[in-house]
Parts: sequence; structure tokens; C-alpha cells
Amino acid sequence: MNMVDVKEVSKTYKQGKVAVHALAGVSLSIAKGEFCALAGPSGSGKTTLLNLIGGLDTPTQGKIFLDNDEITGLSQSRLASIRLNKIGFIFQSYNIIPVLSARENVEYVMLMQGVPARERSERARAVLDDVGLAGMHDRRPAELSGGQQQRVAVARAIVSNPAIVLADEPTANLDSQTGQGLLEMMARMNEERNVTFIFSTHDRMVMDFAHRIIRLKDGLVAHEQIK
Amino acid sequence: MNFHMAWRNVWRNPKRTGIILVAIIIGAWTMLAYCALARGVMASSLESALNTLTGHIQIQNPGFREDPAVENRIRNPAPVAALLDHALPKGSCWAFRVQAGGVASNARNSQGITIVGIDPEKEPELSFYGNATAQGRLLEPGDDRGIILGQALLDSFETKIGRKLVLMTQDADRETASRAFKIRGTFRAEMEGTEKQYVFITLAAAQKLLGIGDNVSLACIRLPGRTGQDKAELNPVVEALTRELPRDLTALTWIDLLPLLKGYLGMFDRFMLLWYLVVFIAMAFGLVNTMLMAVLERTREFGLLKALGLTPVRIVKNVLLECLVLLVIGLGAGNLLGVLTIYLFSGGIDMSFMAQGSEFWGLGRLVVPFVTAKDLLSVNAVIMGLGLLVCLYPAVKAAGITPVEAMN
Amino acid sequence: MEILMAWRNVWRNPRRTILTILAIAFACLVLIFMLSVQVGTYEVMINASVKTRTGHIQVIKKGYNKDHKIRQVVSDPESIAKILDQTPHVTAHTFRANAFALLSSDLRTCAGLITGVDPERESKISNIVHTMRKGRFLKPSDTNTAVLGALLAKNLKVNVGDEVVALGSAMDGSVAATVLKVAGIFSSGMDDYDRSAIQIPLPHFQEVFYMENAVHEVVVTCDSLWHVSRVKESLAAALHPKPPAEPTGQDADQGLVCLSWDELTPGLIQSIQMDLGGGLIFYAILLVMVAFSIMNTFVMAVFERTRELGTLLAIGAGPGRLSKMLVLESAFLTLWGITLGILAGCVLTFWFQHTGIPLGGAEGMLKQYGIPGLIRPRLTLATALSGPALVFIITTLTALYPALKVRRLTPVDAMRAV
Amino acid sequence: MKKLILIPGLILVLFSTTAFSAQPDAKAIIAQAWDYMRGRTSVSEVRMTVHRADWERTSVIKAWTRGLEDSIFQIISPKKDKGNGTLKIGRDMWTYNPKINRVVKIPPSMMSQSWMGSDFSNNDLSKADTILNDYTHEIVGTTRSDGFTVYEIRSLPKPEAPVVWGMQTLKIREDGILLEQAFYDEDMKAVKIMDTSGIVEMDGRPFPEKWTMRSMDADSKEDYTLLEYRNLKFDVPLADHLFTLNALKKTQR
Repeated sequence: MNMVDVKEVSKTYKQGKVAVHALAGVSLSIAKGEFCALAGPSGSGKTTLLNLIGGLDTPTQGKIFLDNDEITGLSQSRLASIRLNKIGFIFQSYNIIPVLSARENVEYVMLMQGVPARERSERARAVLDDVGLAGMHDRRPAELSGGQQQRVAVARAIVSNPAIVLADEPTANLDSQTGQGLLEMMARMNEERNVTFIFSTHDRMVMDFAHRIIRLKDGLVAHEQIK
Repeated sequence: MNFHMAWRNVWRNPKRTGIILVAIIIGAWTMLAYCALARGVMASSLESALNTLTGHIQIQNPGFREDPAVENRIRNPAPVAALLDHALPKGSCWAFRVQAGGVASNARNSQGITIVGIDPEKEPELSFYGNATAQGRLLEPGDDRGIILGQALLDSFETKIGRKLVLMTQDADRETASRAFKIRGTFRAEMEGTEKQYVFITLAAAQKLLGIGDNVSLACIRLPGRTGQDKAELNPVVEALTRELPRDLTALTWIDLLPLLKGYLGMFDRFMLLWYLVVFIAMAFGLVNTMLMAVLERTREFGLLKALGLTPVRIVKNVLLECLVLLVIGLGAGNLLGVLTIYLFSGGIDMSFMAQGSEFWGLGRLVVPFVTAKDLLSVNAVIMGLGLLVCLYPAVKAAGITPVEAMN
Repeated sequence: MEILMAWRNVWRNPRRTILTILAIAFACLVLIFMLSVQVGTYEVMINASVKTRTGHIQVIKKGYNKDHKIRQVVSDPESIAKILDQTPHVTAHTFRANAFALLSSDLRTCAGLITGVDPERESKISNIVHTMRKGRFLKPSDTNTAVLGALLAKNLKVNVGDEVVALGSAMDGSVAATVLKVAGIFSSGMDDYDRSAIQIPLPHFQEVFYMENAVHEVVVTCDSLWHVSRVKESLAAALHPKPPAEPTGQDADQGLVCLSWDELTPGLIQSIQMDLGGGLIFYAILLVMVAFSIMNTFVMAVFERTRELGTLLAIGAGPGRLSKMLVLESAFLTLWGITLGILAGCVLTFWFQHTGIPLGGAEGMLKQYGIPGLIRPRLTLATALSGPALVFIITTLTALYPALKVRRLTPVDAMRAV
Repeated sequence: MKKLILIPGLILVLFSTTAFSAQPDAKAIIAQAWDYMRGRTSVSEVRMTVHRADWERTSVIKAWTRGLEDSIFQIISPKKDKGNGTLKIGRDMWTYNPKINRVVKIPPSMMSQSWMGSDFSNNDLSKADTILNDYTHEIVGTTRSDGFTVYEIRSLPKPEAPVVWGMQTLKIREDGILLEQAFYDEDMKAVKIMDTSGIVEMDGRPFPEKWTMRSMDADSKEDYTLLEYRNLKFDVPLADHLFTLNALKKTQR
């Protein structure tokens, strides 16, 4: 059963007066539970594809199915609800809410889902301990290192048990040791919780961790490799 | 170079700059517009008061002001006339008047009024008499049977042009004197009270009615343009007149004659200044905030400039220059809008919908907004001066940024 | 937690927040103070007019206020006084009778309005008592004694101790004449009144003008302007116990009406409306200024945080949630500002309410309108809250702009923003 | 009856040149009537009733006149007004009140006010001769009444005359008795009308006993003032000092 189906998707941006073809008819499927990397040089369309899969952006052409439901053409608020309940995001620059502590950041997603306060706090504690932030629950982002912030981001992404986690170059801002720790943790989550992970990356190390590597070039799938 | 940099910095965040510019523009604009309205109101009350037979200067018998009765008249007007003909500044006008309380009556009505004997040739330039003829025409020289009265009085007497009005008064010998006059025309005054108060006949007719020969009650003088409104310009004229005036006569300015109005205008002036300040403060919060944002988000940049060797004074100057750019643009557009608004309303604002209210405040029916150069200057000076002053705070803040903290 | 988030967001940039709060507080302060000054001035103006002339309410014969005919009397004022004694909010009442008469001194003759007043009760209502420039006010023991307006005294050329002859027409058409001794000269500040008014004791007036017990006006004052209409209604009901649909009976004969001060002096209320209108322009301008002054804070709250807002969108926050958060943030600022403004405004106003605001040179001119040289603002619930309410509305509207703007944000664009 | 014949005889002597020529002169008729009513001097006692819709009042006044210029009036009843007097010399008027023992000159501003609360104004009294001096007259018709010719005269004010009326009309019987005098405004609408009735013999000549002044205003239609002559004597020798301020203060008889 496929978690993600991308069918003939293309995306054109207008950059000033020039049209940029970020994706030019990409088709691919990702099965449930995959730990998969989108690789390629910058400008190859990785991030665009990731955004499209995550419902952050809408394709110019083609269709995208998430968990067998088509997400193309849905309203902003429908998309928001899909993102909230089915997708976890991890960004290159962490993007955790600066005014909230680590635990509050994690809890916030559950709050939006309507999880009761008690359960929220229990689950947040558990997941933060799980990502290795025991004892740092109440720190604000400014008091955490980059790696720790990204762990908060991972905790936030997986706490609501999403069907899929999308990570946009999660290790790009981290040193290699921290990056490796983070990847190990994510791989563990993938195994333990059976969460589908899709990364975009051009980091060798990330690709080593991935079970499947999809290489993009000039907006097209250039090469696929399954380990 | 510095200016170029300031200009570009200002436009780095067009939205933010736009908003604060709008604030400055509205500030300058409304200050000017409100000032113009206030000036219009002031001028309207002043004009309406001066027009209501006060004029700028009056030559009177010293007892007349306290007791405007026939006894207190100018008994020898010839030297006064000679003096006024040569001693007044160019463009001035003057005329003799006879003034007495009396009663006007027709078949159905009778009402106390003030009889004013005027010089039909000179009076139209002096007072509201010449301003607005509602019906008919004004008195012609030698028309000793004609009478001009206010439209409101005509209405309350239920009479019309061409009809009779009998005036009755006490003559110089305290005998009852009366005479019929033909209504030639009616005037509209700023205030209904004025329309009901005064009736105009020729000087000769009034002198005959009162039996005072060639005597007059007073001479009313109007100086050219707005000069008569200013105390400083008024005083030398009065002094010059007083020197040559016969001993038993006195020259009084409108400030002497209407001390209350003077106080009222003074209060208005102070109120305007207060108003500028209030609007400015409301604007200053936004200005400081915006400049502060602009400075603080460029901490790195200022640190770098400092590292490059820029002195704090130079940084203060740079920030102030940005502030200046904002103020100049804002003031330019604000002034333009203000002047445009004043131009749009230059036909005057009709206050007659509030006739009773405006009458209570001594206002005319028409308020024409205008500003003086002084107003224009003070509005701009307040915004520019105080604006730069408050911008010193973000400027000093910027100057205090050290290279080290900027790089972190 | 959203409130918490908004709260923390507000204090992310304390300097900016404080400046914004101060701007809002300033607007509130100015509005409270100015409105209180206006209300205070109006109250003084109304009171001056009410106290020298009309009272809050008058019971008169229908039409008497239009045309002061001596025969249009209230023939049994005592019965109305009895009703008034039992009406709540009535602080005082008195009777007056008026007649136009020829006044003459040794030197001059002119027309004037003689008013018969009850010296004792009048002094509780009228401030003529307090505006005596020379001599004294009337005493209950006085008979042919008068106090008159300063301008009238000037016209007649009389002083305290001089005699004034009054000659008029009595109620029965006979000749009414009396010689009055001037006991005092007052200057109410209202030129029209000071030019024509002369007051004598009511019993003497009734004797001279053959009024018997009749009077022209029953003058009533209330404890507050705000109670006037209530008192008027209950008084009118007491005067006309039967519905006015039945024109029979003694009510129709009596034909008495109750008029309040604004009906008795319509020019006054219009002049107040006009001043209020001018004030409103002023307030509108101030509010717009403040709105633009604080708009940057609100707009920046969105622009600076576009990326963060994008993240929130990405992790599944709907646009409504973001709007709510932004509105909450601005509500914090606004409420803080307004609270501060109300506090400061009330303190300032209260202070001046006690000390008064001297007017310097403008004193004389204000006297003309019956305003004493010291203006006292009047802090009421309405003046303390209506200004801040306006500020609240305008800041909320201002905050709405970014809050609505954020709805157009798409996550991708937002996160791409710097 | 003898006297009745005598008086027209006297008039005949006075106005023989104009009065009864083919076209009688209007002004002469008026002058004759005014003389007839006043004589060179007159002393009379008049009951004055001022009537209003809701109220009426009566007083008795004694009047002395000398020509058209001078007159003095004194109230003899009711008691409370007794002694109140008005003196008119030329155009000026004074009023006296015994209670306060003062004489006050009526200022111009009060001249159009009502005299003693009646429908007569001070002006009506003070300008009694105005009809003769300030108007031009024209006979517009004649009628017959009680065997007498009645002249209907229209009088228009001279342009400069200090007269508020637009016109007066008079009805004068050929023997000099005034039957009606009407005052019109400039729109030629009647403002007030005075008529006389009850011609009886007084002091040897026929004289109307009742004089009624009616206001024509819509809102005071019922208002009138009625003068009833109770006593009238003409051409009584009157002392000069009668028409002085001092005399005003004393009760005359």
C-alpha cells in the first residue's frame, strides 16, 4: 500500500518575469514505512516536491495522493487539517516557535488537534525523553543548541503519530556528529513507530541512512536506488 | 552620499516606511486643516465683530464708550475729518457715523433698535452694511428718506421694500423726535441679532432727526487688509492719531472696544498650540517606534559600521538623516494635502445649520478656513523640530551598539 | 496556551510594546481629559444659565415662555410647591413673577424686566446672590427694595442707595407703580440679562402688580442634570393626573406646562452641540493619528514573524488560528494601554477637577457665557469610558488589518520569507 | 334744542367759505369734527372699559383738553388707581402715580405701548393732531344717516410724515360728529377700528356717548376698549397752570 503517490506532477514558479520549472512531470510512489531520501543538487526540485507532498504548496499540473486520498485541489483549511493530523514537518532551520519552551512546542500541535491537557503533557514528556531531551523540557529555543532544537522539531513532528514525516535537509545546519545522532534517532523512530520518513538532502550521510534514494535533476527523477 | 544612504535605508522596508509616512502626512495635514478651520472660525468671529460697526479704530468722545448717548457726541467734526483725510495709512477708509437708540414701528409692530446714520458713499467699505444686500438697494448719497434694515427685522415687521418705517428717538434736547422713512433695501448680517439691531439712514437724516447740526457720534476707521487685526500694527496709527486729535476726543482700537474678543482669540491661539502638541505626541510614538525598529533590526550593520571606524556622532547623524528624510517627505505631502483641503473649502463652510449655536459663540454664518504663513511655519517647525528631537532616542541607541554585541 | 503565546509574543520586543502601549494610553488620557473638560464646561454653562435664569424645570402657563404676558399666571403655586416637596431629586424650588416696566431714575428712563423673587428661596437656587458686585442681595424683610443688573444700573446711572421708579401695568390692567431702593447691583456675566433685569421681593411685586398669590414661574432645581427629565415627567404627571385625552376638568383651565432648561433656552443646547461637534473632529483626528502610530507595531508583528507564522501553518495551524493569535496580541496591547490610560486620565482629570484650570486672559470672554474664570473638568463614568471605548474600537480595527492579511499567507511563501 | 341749532350755526360761521360749498373740503370736515369733539377746551368724565376674552376692567377717567395739543387725564376710580394721571403737552407725555408721588416722562420707546392697558396707544393720545397735519384727505363718498349727510373720507399719510399707518378712513356726519375712524396698515388691511354710537345731547350739542376701539388682529378679535362719556363740557375756561407737571400731581376737579 502506497503512502504517497505522485502522478505526473509539475510545478512552475514565476520568479520575477522568468518562469522557473521546478518540477517537470515527476511520478513516484512511496510505500508506508519507508525511510526515503530525495537527493540532488540545489535547484533540482527536492524541496518543491517535499512541499507538494506536504500540502504546503499546490502543483501546477498532476496529482498527489496521500494515504490514497487526493490532496491536490483541496482548500487551505482542509490542507491545514491534513498537515495537522497526518504529516509531521522538520525544517532545515528547525523553525520551532521561539516564545514557547520545548515541551510547549511539542504540546502545541496536540493542542491544535484537541488532545486533552493531561494527555498532552504526558505525551510531550514521553516523546521529548524519547528524542533525548530529558531534563531540557522547559528550556526555550534560545537556550538550546541547534541539534537540540532540531530534536524538539522531530519530537513535534512525530508526537501526533503522523502517517508521514517530511524533513527538509534536517541536518544541513548541524555538525556531522550531531547530524548522525539525529539521524539515528529518526531511524529508530521509523522502526519503532513505523512512521514513513521522506528527507530531502544532499548530505552523503543522510543518504547512507536511507533505504531508498530518489535522485532528482532539473525537476525530473533521474535515478532511483533501493538498498 | 550620506543622503543617498539614508534614502535607500528608508525604503528598505517600504511598507513600514509607508505606514509611518501616512502617520506624518495625516499629522501635518490635520494640523493644517484644523488650524485653518480654527483660523477661519477666529477670523469669522473677529470679522463679524469688526464688521458689526466696530471697525479697527474709532474716534469718539471719551464718554461715548461708557454711555453711547447723543450727549456724548463729537461736536466739532471738521478737524477730525481733516486729520483722518491725511493721517491714515494708504488704503485705509473711514467715515463718520451718528448712532442713537430708538424705536422703529409700523402699523403692526414696534421694536427697539439702534439708528445708525451713515455716509452712503464710504460706509459700504467699512462694515457689513456693504456686504450683502438681501433685497433692494443701499442708500444713495442724499437719499435722506431711505432706510436700510436687516432682513430679519423686515421679516419680523411683516413688511417689504418700499414700505414705511417710522423711527422715533429722543433728540439732543431730550424731546421726542420721529420721522417716517421708506425701506429701500435690506441687509444680511452674519448674525440675526445684528439684523434685528441696526437700521441705517443717511448721516444727514440722522443729524436732522436728532437735531445735532453737523455733529456726529463717532468716526470709524478701517485699516487696509489684515493690518488692523494686529496690535503691533495698530498701535503706531493710534498714537499718531492721538497726537493730533482735539483734546476732547479719544482714539480707541477694537482691542479697547472688544476686550472680550481679544481674550477669546488669545485663548484660541493657546489652544491651537496645545492641539499641535497633542497630535504630535500621538504621532511621535509611531515615529520613535518605527525608527527604533529600523535601527534595531540593523544591529549587525551598525556594529559593522562601527568596526569600520564610524564614530558614534556619525551614526547619530546618519539615523537622524533617515528621520529627516521621513519627516521631509511626510511634511511635503501633508502640507500639500493641507493646502489642497483649504483650497477645496475656500468657498467657506456654511454654518447656518447651526445658526443659533454659532450665534451663541459669536460666529458668522460662513467660516472660510485659511492659514497664515506663521501657521504654516509653526506646524512644520513643531513636527520637524520635535520629530528630530524624539528621533534622537533611536539614534543614540544605534550609536551605542558595539561591534562585539552586533556580531553575536 | 494561545493566550500565553500571545502574551510572550507581546513582550518579545518590550521597547516597542511599551511605546505602543504608551501611545494608546496617551490617546485615552487626552480623550478622558478633554471630554471631562468639555462636560465640565457645559455643566458650568448650563448651570450658569440654569442658576441665573431658568432653573432646571419651570412650571408655567402654556405659552408664557414665548410671550411674557402678565395675565398668564400660575394661580395656585403653593399646591405645586407641595407636589415638589414630595418629588425626589428636587433640591429647591421657588416662585417668580415677571413684568415689563418702565424704569426711571432721576437722570434716565428705560424699559426693564422686573422679577419678583422670594429672597430666601431664591438664594438657594439662583447664583445672582453670588454675583453681587455692590451692596447686598434681597432680604426677606425687604419691601420696596431692588437689586439690578450692572449694565442696567449703568444705563440708569444709579448706585446702591439710589431710587428707581418702576411703572408698569398690573395684572388687572391698573397702573402699577413703585419706588424702589437699590440695595445691590449684580453682574451675572450674561450681558442681556444684566442690561434689563431688576429683582424685587415677591410679596412687594404681588402687591404692586395686583397679582394676589399668583406667580408666573415655579422654578425647580434638581440634584443633577441627569435627573431633570425624570423629575419633569413625574411633575407633569402630578400636574395632569388625568390623561390629556379628556380636555375637560380643571387641568384644561389651568393649562400649566412643565418645561426643562433646554426647552427654555434652545440656543444653549445648540451651542453645546456645536462645540461638541468641533471636539469630535479633534478626537477623530487624534484617533486616526494614534491608529497609524501603532499600526506599525501590529504590521511588524506579522512581517517580522512571517517565517514563524509559516511554520505554524506548516505544522497544521489554520489561518483562523493565526488571526486569533494576532488579535489576542493586539488585544493585550490595547487593554494594557487603555487600562493605563484610564488610570492616568482619571488621576489627571481628578487632580484638575480639584484645583481647576485657570484661563488667564480668556476669563472675561467666558464670563460672557456664564463660565467662571476657572474651568473644572468633570469626571463621570461616561467621560472616563467613552474615550477609551473609542480607542479600543480604533485599535482593534487597526489590528484587524494584519490579522486579516495573515489569512492570505501561504506556508511556502511565508517560510521562504526572511 | 335751541343749542342744537346754535352749534351748527357757529360752525357755519367758522367754515362758511369751504364747509358747505358744493364740494366740501375733506380736511375742513375733519378739522371741524376735531374741533367739534374737543372744542377750544373740554372737560369730561369717561368710563373706560377694557375688554379681553377672559377679563374685563372698568375705570373712570376725568379729562381736560385744550385744543389738540394739550390734555390731562386723571383716574378717579377704581380707588386703587385714583389719582393716576397722564399729561400731554405737544408730543411729550408724562405720567404720574400718587402712590409713589412721581412724575415720569414716557420715553419714545414706550410711545407705542398701550395707554393704561387699553387698546389706545400712547401715540394715539400724543399724536391726536396727526390726522390733520400728516395726511392728505379725499372724500370718497357720502351716505345718509339719521337725516344727516355722512362724509366718507380717505386719508393718506404724507410721504415723510412720521405715521405708521398706510391709510385712515373716517366717517364724519355733516354736523361734525365722528362716526368711525379706521386705521389701516400699508397693505390696506384694517388694524383697528374705532366707532361711536349713542348720540345724545351733551353740554348742549349732540355727542356720541360710546366710543369703541376694536383691534382687528385675528388672535384678539374679542378685544375692545369702550369709552363712555358720562359728562362733557366744552369751552370751559381752564387755567394755564392746569397743563403743568405740578397740576398733574394734584387731584383736579
